[in-house]
Amino acid sequence: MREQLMADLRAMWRIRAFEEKTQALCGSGDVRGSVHLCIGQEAGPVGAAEAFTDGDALFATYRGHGWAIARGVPLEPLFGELLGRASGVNGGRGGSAYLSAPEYGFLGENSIVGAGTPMAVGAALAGRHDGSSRLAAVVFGEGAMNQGAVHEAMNFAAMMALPVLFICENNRWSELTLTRDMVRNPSLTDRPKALGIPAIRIDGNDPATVRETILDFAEAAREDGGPAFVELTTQRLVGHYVGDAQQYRTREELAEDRRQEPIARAAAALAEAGVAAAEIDAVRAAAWAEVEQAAAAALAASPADVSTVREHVYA
Amino acid sequence: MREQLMADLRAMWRIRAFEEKTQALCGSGDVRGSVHLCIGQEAGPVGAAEAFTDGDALFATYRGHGWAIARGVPLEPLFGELLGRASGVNGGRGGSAYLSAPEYGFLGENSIVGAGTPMAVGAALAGRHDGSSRLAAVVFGEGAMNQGAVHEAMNFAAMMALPVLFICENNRWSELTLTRDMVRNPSLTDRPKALGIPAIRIDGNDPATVRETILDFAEAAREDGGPAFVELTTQRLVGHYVGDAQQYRTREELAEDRRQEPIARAAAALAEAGVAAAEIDAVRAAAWAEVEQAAAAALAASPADVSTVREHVYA
Amino acid sequence: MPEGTITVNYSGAVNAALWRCLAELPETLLYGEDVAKPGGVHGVTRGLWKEFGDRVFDTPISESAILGSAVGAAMMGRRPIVEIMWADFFLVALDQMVNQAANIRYVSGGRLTAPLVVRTQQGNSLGACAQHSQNLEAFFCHTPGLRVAMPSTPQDAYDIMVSAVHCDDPVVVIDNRTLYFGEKQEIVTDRPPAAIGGSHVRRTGPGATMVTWGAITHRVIEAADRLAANGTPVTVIETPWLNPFDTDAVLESVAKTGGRLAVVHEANTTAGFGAEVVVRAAEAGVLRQPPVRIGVPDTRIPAAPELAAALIPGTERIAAEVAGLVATG
Amino acid sequence: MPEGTITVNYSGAVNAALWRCLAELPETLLYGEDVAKPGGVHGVTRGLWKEFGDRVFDTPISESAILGSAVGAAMMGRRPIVEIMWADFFLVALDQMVNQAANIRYVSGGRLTAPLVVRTQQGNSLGACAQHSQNLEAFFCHTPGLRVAMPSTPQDAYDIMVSAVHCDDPVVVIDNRTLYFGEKQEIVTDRPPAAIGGSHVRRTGPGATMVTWGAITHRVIEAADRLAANGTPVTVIETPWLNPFDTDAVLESVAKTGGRLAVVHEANTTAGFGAEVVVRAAEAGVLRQPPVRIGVPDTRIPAAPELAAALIPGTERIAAEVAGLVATG
Ligand SMILES: Cc1ncc(C[n+]2csc(CCOP(=O)(O)OP(=O)(O)O)c2C)c(N)n1
Ligand SMILES: Cc1ncc(C[n+]2csc(CCOP(=O)(O)OP(=O)(O)O)c2C)c(N)n1
Ligand SMILES: [Mg+2]
Ligand SMILES: [Mg+2]
Repeated sequence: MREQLMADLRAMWRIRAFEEKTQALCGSGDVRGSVHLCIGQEAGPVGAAEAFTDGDALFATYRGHGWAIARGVPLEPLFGELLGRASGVNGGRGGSAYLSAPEYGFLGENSIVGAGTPMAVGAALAGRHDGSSRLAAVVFGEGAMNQGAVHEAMNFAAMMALPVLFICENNRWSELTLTRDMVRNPSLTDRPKALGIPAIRIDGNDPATVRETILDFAEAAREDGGPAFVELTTQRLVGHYVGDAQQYRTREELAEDRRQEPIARAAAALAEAGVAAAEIDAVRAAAWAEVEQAAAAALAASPADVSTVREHVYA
Repeated sequence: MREQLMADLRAMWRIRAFEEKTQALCGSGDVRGSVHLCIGQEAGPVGAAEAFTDGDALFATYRGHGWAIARGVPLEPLFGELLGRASGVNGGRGGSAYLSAPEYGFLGENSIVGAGTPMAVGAALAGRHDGSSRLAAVVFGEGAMNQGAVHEAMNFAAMMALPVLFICENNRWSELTLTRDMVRNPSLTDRPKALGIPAIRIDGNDPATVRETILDFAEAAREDGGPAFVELTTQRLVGHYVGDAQQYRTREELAEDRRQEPIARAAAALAEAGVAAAEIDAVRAAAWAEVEQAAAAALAASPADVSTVREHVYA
Repeated sequence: MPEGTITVNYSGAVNAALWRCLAELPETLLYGEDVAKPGGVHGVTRGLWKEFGDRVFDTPISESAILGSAVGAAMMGRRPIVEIMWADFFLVALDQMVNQAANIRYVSGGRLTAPLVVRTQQGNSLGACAQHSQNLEAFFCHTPGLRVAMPSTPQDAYDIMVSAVHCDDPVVVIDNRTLYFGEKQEIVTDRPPAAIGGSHVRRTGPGATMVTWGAITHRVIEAADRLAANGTPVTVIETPWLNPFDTDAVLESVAKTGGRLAVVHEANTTAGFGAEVVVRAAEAGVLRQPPVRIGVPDTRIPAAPELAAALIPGTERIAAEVAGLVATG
Repeated sequence: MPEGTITVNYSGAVNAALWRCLAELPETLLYGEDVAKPGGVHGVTRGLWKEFGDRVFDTPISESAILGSAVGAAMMGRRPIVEIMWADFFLVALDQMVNQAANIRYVSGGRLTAPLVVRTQQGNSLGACAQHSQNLEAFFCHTPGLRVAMPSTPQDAYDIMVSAVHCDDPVVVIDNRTLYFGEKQEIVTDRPPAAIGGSHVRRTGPGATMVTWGAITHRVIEAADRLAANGTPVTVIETPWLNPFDTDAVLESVAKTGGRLAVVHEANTTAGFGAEVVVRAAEAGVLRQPPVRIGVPDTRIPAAPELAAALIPGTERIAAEVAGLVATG
């Protein structure tokens, strides 16, 4: 447990530091454009990562940096992408909210709410015919549950018994609106269940719970086929986008969120288990060191290549 | 009961005769274009009709002749519409699959699967602000349950607690495909329930059951607000469209459907209750007489007015 | 500040127009994602929920339900004003505009109408991704039954919103978010609602006629000013209404400017509305020189600002291309 | 029947092309509403499910899921061929074409691709309602990243489908259901897949160049034959591919036919793809006379056949308008 939690803390801090550095790079004007951070939501990607193997396909949203990192995409080309560098995973064409790194099974973020869900179904469908039986996973927010495409995708996957993991990160907010005010029945797992999809709501701030659940579901999906739905309860500690003043949130809510957030919880659990404060802090420091180095390298790289800007529209 | 059932039989026969005459008019080439008949599904509109009052709004699908008739639209301008006559409810512009008669609270058919559902939500929303508290009802097939817009509309109505009746006519078929093969969980009422909408599946071939249920739900919706969902199990005795050879259906299925269909059942129940065969047959004859007269008048009317064909695109 | 005027930026102008419509027309409703309590993701609808209560409300992320319910409410006599946060998001629900709203009046022979307004904004802004950068006015212009406007100034933003809400047709009003927080200007707010349509002559000169709409108008005017400074003044016609489109004003001007026409928009060039404008001039026989179309070449929009800037027409490119046109014949 | 030919109607040609692609390319899939067991609502996909098993399947009425899953499967190396039963139904799911499929190659710099084919059919047929009558090719032509074709003959239906399936871009192939059961023709089926693009000269004559695509091509040819019979032969260029569009062939022909150009399509005139064709000629400076655009006037399509016939260009109207053009200059 201790080993695992230390590893999880390490993985979560890599994401956290990446996101905090990104926030700083927004502030300095180096990263331009809309950026959606996953600060506070790191336990999901970290816990889920182990369930994926080569050939699996993961689709995320604009809030997807953490999932890209968890899937193994190196930090420097991620920073490069955010910074609009030629060395970015998409040479600067994707940007923070629409990047992809297919070599790592990261099929991409998506800036259209819900749109990744049918695409993941298609990736699983492909796997049925290419001999891979790949697992496809798609991550989306709880607000996306009200988007028609998500309903269609879930039914399609259920009907075809395709191995698709629907991972719903419930951070309670749809941009500036509380999602619970936008539904009558707050139990979102009732929806996939109604379509015949096994569904569960779990503590999305505990990487161990996430790991166990997703591994189980992934295994089941690979064996029998058939989709599954996992709702991760979590919170974002920052605005919907960088620059969001969050006037819609109370101090109390944010304080409570800070108590729940996964890194503080993991650190506290480790301390309780007798890990020295210095050891815990070293994790943070190591993550930051790696992040700073990656960011510096990305900043030093050449800008996106304007000379090829018209290429790759067509085959 | 007997009085009511006689009245129901009368109402059902008006629809049946209208549809059979329409079928004949397709055969003779008088009605041109795609036509979707509701033969076998008459108990739904007949049973539901009483729940609606002036100011309520009903939206249907391309298979909506029966609902228009039940809502009170006279037969002659309906035939006129199908025949492309100037006297048609839409002067020939709507046709069989997209006609409307707002003066009767019939806000129209729709030829896009599911598209009427959010529109009905809007009609109920209007009623919240115009002092009418109108009930809005929308009819669609069970195949439409897999369309994203229907999911969005149900959630929207639930969240706003709007008085919308979602009426799902389950005739088992989505065009030429069995809907049960297109879902994993055949219990479609689980879907609205998951959204917090009370939902029930009832015998849609019994006008009394339909009446009772819809009246109850309509009353509840008017009083407390909030949508409700009623699934009517039924069957179409004919093809998806006129001309559909129905090679996808077995003889046994059609035979079973004929045993279930509402007019035969009502007639049998009346016979059992002691009503003379002649009296029962007179109902059919009267309906046919009315239909023939309406069709003849519509056939005699002048064709759609080509001189105004460019009008009414804009205000 | 004189009576009947206010000093506002573009966003304030839209807000004032919505305020006026909600106050004057009890049949209006205003809703969309984040528009009520939070006051809009761009702050445009701030304060309206507090003032007008439950006629202003937030919705789930359900564009089909937003647009479809607006259509239904409009059919029953309301005048809904709804927001699609980015024009790109129309694409999950275009059915309700093209198959539903656009048909209602025509198919019912005028017995039913759908007087709704959809507010949206579009175009590229610094670093925006390909799914948040498109210019889709041509889709709406190709849909008979819909009205379409793309204002570029606070006064037009105000006037067009008021006219749109009073209009009995479904109207799509397309802002550009880069305009929302521009400089404040004094605008007149006490005129009765104008009929929809019309255009503005922003610059005059015999060299050529430039036709444009939306945010890029400002670059076109800059380009025209450069050309004038170089001794070749041109005419700039801004057509904030694309439907109805002020064809007469364009044709007259082209005839007066040597049959030289340039059209500039931020949308992709191929099959953009610019093609329509050029063809109207060609059909009318007023072109004397090959026309110039300036738009985004047919690519997607990359996120890196340098890449996007290489594609989206800038002042320099516009001035250079039009200078070439003026030099002909 | 010579080796390598078959005698089929249009629908049979599409079926044969699909058969060939499914047989030759194991990475193909074919799915959509009613396409498998029932063989398609128009019977076009008959027999394919029996032959190819679970690579051919029926789907729920879920266009977003159909298109989106095709995009996802294509990203992972499949070549899905999916059906949208009527082009009008694209509008509930256009996001997956415009915001997703069209962006994938460009944004990933070619690391990801989306080689899918969407089969659909469009246009008016006798008595069809306004929601089943639209011609939406301009929407796709205005979306860089998508390829678009509209065949009108069995041979083209066959060739274009084969080329589309082999093409590494997302391709929309738009049929017209009134063509499905036309007369049988002998078509060649043993040629290797051709590159996408190209056009056909269907008639030649110096009077004018008529450019057209899709089902209305047959009316245009009829009109040209009437004109020829009246002593004014014209050139007819059919451009079954709209993207890539054979601009060179059009420009050359316009230059050879006195700078007289007429474009004919069934889509609404305003902002239709016809505007694009005219502008390309205007930009190239080959127009010598005001061009003629023939399309549906900007209305919706009414169901009554007499009403629709008053709007959709018929042979007579086409011949008359082009006769007027030929008479100029
Ligand atoms: C179809 C569509 N509608 C609206 C938006 C604007 N939008 C972007 S993020 C967002 C909120 C999404 O909330 P949720 O799904 O909970 O994800 P979170 O941002 O909380 O991770 C909205 C409304 C969009 N991008 N796409
Ligand atoms: C968005 C959309 N997709 C597909 C169609 C084609 N279509 C028309 S009716 C139909 C089947 C509908 O089945 P169901 O909802 O059960 O209604 P029923 O016809 O049985 O009354 C389909 C697929 C359509 N009209 N609209
Ligand atoms: Mg959220
Ligand atoms: Mg059905």
